[in-house]
Amino acid sequence: MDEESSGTVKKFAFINRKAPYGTIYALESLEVVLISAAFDQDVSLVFMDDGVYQLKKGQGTKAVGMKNFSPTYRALEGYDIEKLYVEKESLESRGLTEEDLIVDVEVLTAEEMATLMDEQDVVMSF
Amino acid sequence: MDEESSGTVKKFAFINRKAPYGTIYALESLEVVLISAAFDQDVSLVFMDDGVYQLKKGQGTKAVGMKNFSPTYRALEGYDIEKLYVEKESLESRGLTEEDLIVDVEVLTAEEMATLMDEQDVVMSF
Amino acid sequence: MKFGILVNEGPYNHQAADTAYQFAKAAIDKGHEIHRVFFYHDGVNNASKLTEPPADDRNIVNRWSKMAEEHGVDLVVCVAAALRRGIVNENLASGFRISGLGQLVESGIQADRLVTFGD
Amino acid sequence: MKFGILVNEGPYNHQAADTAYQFAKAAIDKGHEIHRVFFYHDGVNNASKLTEPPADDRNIVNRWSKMAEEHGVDLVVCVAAALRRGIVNENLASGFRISGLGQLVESGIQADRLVTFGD
Amino acid sequence: MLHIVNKSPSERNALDSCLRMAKKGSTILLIEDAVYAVTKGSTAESKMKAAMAKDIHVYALWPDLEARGMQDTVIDGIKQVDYPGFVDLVADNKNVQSWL
Amino acid sequence: MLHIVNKSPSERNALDSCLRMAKKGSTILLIEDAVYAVTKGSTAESKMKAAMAKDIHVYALWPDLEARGMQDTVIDGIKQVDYPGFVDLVADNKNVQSWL
Repeated sequence: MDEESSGTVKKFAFINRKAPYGTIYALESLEVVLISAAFDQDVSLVFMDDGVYQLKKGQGTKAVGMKNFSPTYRALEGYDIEKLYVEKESLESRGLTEEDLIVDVEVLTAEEMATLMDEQDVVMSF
Repeated sequence: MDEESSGTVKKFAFINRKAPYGTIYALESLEVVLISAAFDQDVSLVFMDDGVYQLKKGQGTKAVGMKNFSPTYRALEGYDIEKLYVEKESLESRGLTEEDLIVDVEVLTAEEMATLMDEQDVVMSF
Repeated sequence: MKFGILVNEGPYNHQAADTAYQFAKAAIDKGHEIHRVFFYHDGVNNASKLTEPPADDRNIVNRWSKMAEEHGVDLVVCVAAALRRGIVNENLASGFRISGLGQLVESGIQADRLVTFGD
Repeated sequence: MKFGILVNEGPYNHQAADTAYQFAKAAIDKGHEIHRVFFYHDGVNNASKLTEPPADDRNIVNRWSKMAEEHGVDLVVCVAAALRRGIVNENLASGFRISGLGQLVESGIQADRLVTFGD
Repeated sequence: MLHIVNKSPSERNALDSCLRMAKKGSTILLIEDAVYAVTKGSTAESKMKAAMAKDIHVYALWPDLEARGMQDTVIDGIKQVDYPGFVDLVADNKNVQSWL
Repeated sequence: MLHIVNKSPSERNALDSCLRMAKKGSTILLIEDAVYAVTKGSTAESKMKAAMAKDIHVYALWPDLEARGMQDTVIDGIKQVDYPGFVDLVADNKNVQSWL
């Protein structure tokens, strides 16, 4: 981290709207999130649309031959990344509840989520 | 063309469901179609969903800095590729009519299109 | 039975390259023949020998190369699509060859089934 | 104003690489500064010097290199994403450099706006 | 005819287009992100049930269900296959179309 | 806030999600395949009109409209910009989100 950026704290939101495994966006998004922890910014993770599937419990990737990266969401707390938001409508329209998710999250309505996004300085979409 | 394939005539369908320019699939699909002409097969082109936009008249790509490949559809006749099918519902739900298209096509209902697809030996999707 | 396979997306970014491989492998294991795997669009990136995935991940490019070596599967990369994306003989992995789109049409003619994997 | 740009898709396959370039060019022409263009996911393929598009098409890779040369734009390719996809120093086009994801976060911090282009 | 769908039913229109074209007696195989369509509570659940009621055979690739942690909520009547079963479906149908 | 959408409204759910989140007074810029949303007769026409009625400002990138031959059927009230105008929209809004 260089001098210039060390003093600034911005609100960063990472928007996750894609299902895991079908594409790499979920995995590579998580890699950015982990790195962002080193910069002491105000980081929020947003899961909406198919992005909520990233947090589904019980993923097992042996048969597809890919790496199961879902345990990494549990490790986020250790990096002081604790603001995980899930959109209510996205969860419900997929027949999921908070019980189905691998980590604790805050469930927000679309309106609350819109307000949250509005308050961000930097929004990265994957 | 080698010996083994020169005697066989199969029904080939190329299914175009993507809009042009946003992705390269439309352009590269057309490249396969042109090559297929050399193999004397029974070739059909199907345009449905956003694929019907590929045939829209009046494309002008100067400002986006990309190549306008839509005139190539007019050249297909010279390669004896004359079976161009457009799904009626896809056209209508986009506010388009046959008059908007750069080439003559046969408009089929979903049911007729389904029958056409069913009769194919080889279906390539782009 | 003879299968032709068309792969339209690159490695890692889309699962298409994985599913195509698993399909081809299962077909071979069941005694079928893979007539050809044709790589088109971003699929040509499956042939880059310069890929180095993390040690705990699968190596998609090497898997294809090994399949070509062990089972004589013909891996063909479309020359036009490859030039657009920087796949040339210089960075071509073993077991792949670069050729024209005619090879795809030919595979459609000669194989009993042609299956497309893409985005 | 300082702009950061994130490019998530490779050249030719998706328009994202074109739109990002046109945006960057327009920003420079208007007197803005491009803090950095960061290439992630398949976006790293924008940096392959081996691409050879048809003569009548735009050369996406060379356009970026020229922008770096003429306007000193910092073109950064994510090392982890690049290794997965076979972009290494050996085939890296001029004007690009390979670095870590921290460069993306830093660009978010230092630029006034960060704009994402992808699929 | 075998129809293969690999797109999430909530993100893309591929499944809807496939269902519009799938004839009675044909087979649909859901792979990759399309497997979400056969899970209970998904927006596509009713569509898949309607398809099965029209004598369309619906299969899902279980390695993809398992990868996504959706193996326990598959709706009734969906047949599950692995990669060898996928190969059999292609071999057993006279032609195949992927809805990309 | 500036929302950027680049996906076709008939192929993907990105525009719908954006419209669900766009607040009164915010701005939506449609680029690439998303420009089809502001053309007459498209399935998204009514949605875009509803958004404008809610005081959401809707822009479309005209180079993308022209590339697709859709420049003559743009619905009333849509503002068109080129790349420099795109830059101005980003500069004039305090934050920006791309709906990929």
